[in-house]
Amino acid sequence: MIIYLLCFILFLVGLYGVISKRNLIKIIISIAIMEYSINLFFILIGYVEGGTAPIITKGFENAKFVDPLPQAMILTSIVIGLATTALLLAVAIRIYQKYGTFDINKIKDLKG
Amino acid sequence: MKGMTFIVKKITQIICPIIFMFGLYIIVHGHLSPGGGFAGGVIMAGAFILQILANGKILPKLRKEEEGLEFMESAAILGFLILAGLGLLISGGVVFFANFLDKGELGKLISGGFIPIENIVIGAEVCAAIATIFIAMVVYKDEEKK
Amino acid sequence: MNSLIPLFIIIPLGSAFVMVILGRFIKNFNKFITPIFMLSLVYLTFHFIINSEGSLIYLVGGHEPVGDVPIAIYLVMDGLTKLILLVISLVGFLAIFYSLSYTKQYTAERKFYVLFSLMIAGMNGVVISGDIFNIFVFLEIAALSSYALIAFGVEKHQLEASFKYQVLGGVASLVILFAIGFIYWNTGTLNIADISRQLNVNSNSLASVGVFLKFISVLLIAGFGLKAAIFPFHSWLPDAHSSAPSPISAMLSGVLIKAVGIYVIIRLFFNMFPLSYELSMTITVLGTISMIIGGLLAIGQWDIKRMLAYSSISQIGYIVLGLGIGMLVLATGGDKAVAALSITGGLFHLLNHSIFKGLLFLSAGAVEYRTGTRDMRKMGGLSEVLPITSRTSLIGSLAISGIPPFNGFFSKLIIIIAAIQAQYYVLAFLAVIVSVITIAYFMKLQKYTFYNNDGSKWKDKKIKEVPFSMSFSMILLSILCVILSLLVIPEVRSVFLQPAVDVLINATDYSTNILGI
Amino acid sequence: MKYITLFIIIFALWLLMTFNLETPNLIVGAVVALITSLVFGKGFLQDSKKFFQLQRYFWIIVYLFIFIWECIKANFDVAYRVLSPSMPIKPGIVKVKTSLKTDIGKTFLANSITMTPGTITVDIIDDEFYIHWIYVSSEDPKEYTNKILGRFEKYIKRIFE
Repeated sequence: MIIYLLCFILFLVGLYGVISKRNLIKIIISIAIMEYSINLFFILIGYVEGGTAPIITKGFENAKFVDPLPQAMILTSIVIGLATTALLLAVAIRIYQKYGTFDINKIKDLKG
Repeated sequence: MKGMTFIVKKITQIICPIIFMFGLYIIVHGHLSPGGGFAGGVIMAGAFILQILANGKILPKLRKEEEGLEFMESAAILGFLILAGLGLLISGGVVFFANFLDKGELGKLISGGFIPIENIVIGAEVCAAIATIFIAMVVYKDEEKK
Repeated sequence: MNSLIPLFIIIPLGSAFVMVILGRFIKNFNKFITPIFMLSLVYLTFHFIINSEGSLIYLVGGHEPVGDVPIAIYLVMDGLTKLILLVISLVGFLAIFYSLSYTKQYTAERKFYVLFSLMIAGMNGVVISGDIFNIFVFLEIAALSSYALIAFGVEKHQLEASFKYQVLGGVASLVILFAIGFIYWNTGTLNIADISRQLNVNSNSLASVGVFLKFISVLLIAGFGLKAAIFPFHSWLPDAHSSAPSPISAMLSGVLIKAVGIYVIIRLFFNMFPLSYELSMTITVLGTISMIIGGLLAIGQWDIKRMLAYSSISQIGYIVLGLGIGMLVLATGGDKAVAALSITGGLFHLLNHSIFKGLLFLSAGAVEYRTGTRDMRKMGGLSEVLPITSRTSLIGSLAISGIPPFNGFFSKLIIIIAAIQAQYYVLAFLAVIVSVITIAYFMKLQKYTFYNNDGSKWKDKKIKEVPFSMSFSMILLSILCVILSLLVIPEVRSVFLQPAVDVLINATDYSTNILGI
Repeated sequence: MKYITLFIIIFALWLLMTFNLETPNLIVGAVVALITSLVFGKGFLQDSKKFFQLQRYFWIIVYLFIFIWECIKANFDVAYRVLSPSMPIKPGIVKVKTSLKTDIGKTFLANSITMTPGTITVDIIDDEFYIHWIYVSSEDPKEYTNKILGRFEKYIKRIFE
């Protein structure tokens, strides 16, 4: 149980970073931390005590496997995370070109 | 972008084909062992990225390469869609993503129906996508200097 | 018939990547192909609405269920799905037709159409999928392409708005993924119908499920509420929707927040979770607050698109209010006819809002296209030089403020009547008040933009009416504003709205229909 | 020529990795090697015909033994310097001139120097190595050049030139 809690705490660490950090790159890193905590959570869900990797090989047709579905989901989620992070970084670079800073206190033309 | 010293270049020349080959190995054995299209594609893209980082490239050539990779990426996705769509026609029942090829024998390299083919297509797509992302960032940085 | 369902995803997705390849060699290929495939989607949707009944199911990969455990990915086409698909394809077609002229100002014109097709594919996927994880995947496809589209002009404000939206949207997606993890942990399945069955069967036997259920519901409301811009999560919407290119604003405000926000909320909370009083109350209250806050904030705006964006928050509040009252009535075991009326109102308003908000954003885009400004204080007298835009914008404003011959009047009326019948007099009163506020700020918009002076300032600058493709879309949407009020006639309603309402009223039938148990 | 060399190397590595001589595996391996050599052949080592001169492999084996022996010696030397209480170190950067001509030879020489404990190649400018040394034992260029490079240089020359 404690490991699930640690996982949740990691999620909250990321959320804290998103809320409190003032640097665009740090915000992106915080989002990545949140993502990893959720990936970890999914892998924990699928874990079976003493299970092996869910690949059927010769001679191990009936071995005890961990649940493969969360792993498949996490693979998808990693791909999505890659795309999100890449787009975020691209926009951050463009913002840096326009505003000349990564500080969100100075990037606030839109208000209200 | 500028390249690095000739030590890095020489080592890159030797190591890049091996990394690339390892990526292909992961993709081809995707249905037999951990890994598959995504993991192998990332490794293959790593070989390209290493080469660009070590040797450096001028901006116009990078742009050209980016376009080519974009093309390859879209073609790979289309290939994937066509493979999935072939299931509609070949399987008899109108089923998207039907595994219409012979499943083969467990544990052999040629087995699993069309899953290895899809793995290869996904590998090409992921490799192209990640290399595109990298090159796009480099292009941004080079544009900024001007 | 069933085999046509995946076409809703294949067509936009396939044409997006064909466009990347062929658009490079053939000039204007993208401009040519996008309206055509959108038109084919409109045709397909009407085909399904008219010719099919009940819920159609499609198993991807053809994997039949083992015992009573579904293992394939399910694509589900029922009344609610058809309604949202209609909204997506109709507004999408008109928006893309509009952008044929509008996108001439961008250098990377080709990529606009590619991203647009990807967004359509994502939204269609969200609506069609009967599998909660696939909903997440398609939601991310739609969201990613919308982030890129908002930043399409790569100007200061667009980038800033896009970044803001990306951070908030990213957090929302992760919260949703977290909730999906909890659901899978507890039920061991991802199929919405199967989850619903498991929750209904096991709700009493497992003590922990009740607590988990509340936790999951809160996570899901937070996640999808952020995508739908319901009150405490609305802060990204005015920036994002006002900075985007105008056809994209129309798509975002008119369709995206409904397809990936409202639709998923109602699908999950009606058909997946057992209805509960607390949750319905939460949703209703959030809807009411966003209705009021959005209206009040809209009055003070001077930026024309920003005002429309705040108005979107307010109108989304109306939709959620209608659906929430229906949920409350169903949860407390009240009269089903009242619930049906209320839900009809909510869904009707959803349909209407996508039409007139699309129209208003397109008109605002036309004004911006010709004058180059979004500030209402610098406008005035534009009705002289932009007659068509002025008329269509007036029709849109009248419709959204609820003036009788137009569609907005009827949907608001139905919601208010339903609130009175369900004896939520306060909510009915608030809805009326906000309606008055709506009239106020749209009068302000009309006055400062199109009237107020003789427009000689604009005549000197030789401003002409907008090109054909733009005015065509606006005219068609304003005609739709009138036509849709025909939906109050029971015969018409039974074709378009009633199937959707039935899906929500008989909430537990969803899982039995799909699993066939 | 470069392409064929690369093809053979990759194919051999593939066979070592899969360790399987069935026909499908051979075909897939050949295709993989073909793709790899087509993509990376252009940038591969220039003078790749040296791969087919068998006497070089003999010198590689000899060099390996020499290198391991030097490594062990240097290990003990550094361990002594670390463990002894008085810390007899005298760090400094020395400039060493090499007679190797090819880039690949210089690369391997630099790597060999870096891998032996106590010395690190900091930079190479043309044919001069800048080496950080834990105990600069003499100030005379001839002497320290011999001490650092002399052990490896002649073998590397035989292998790569």
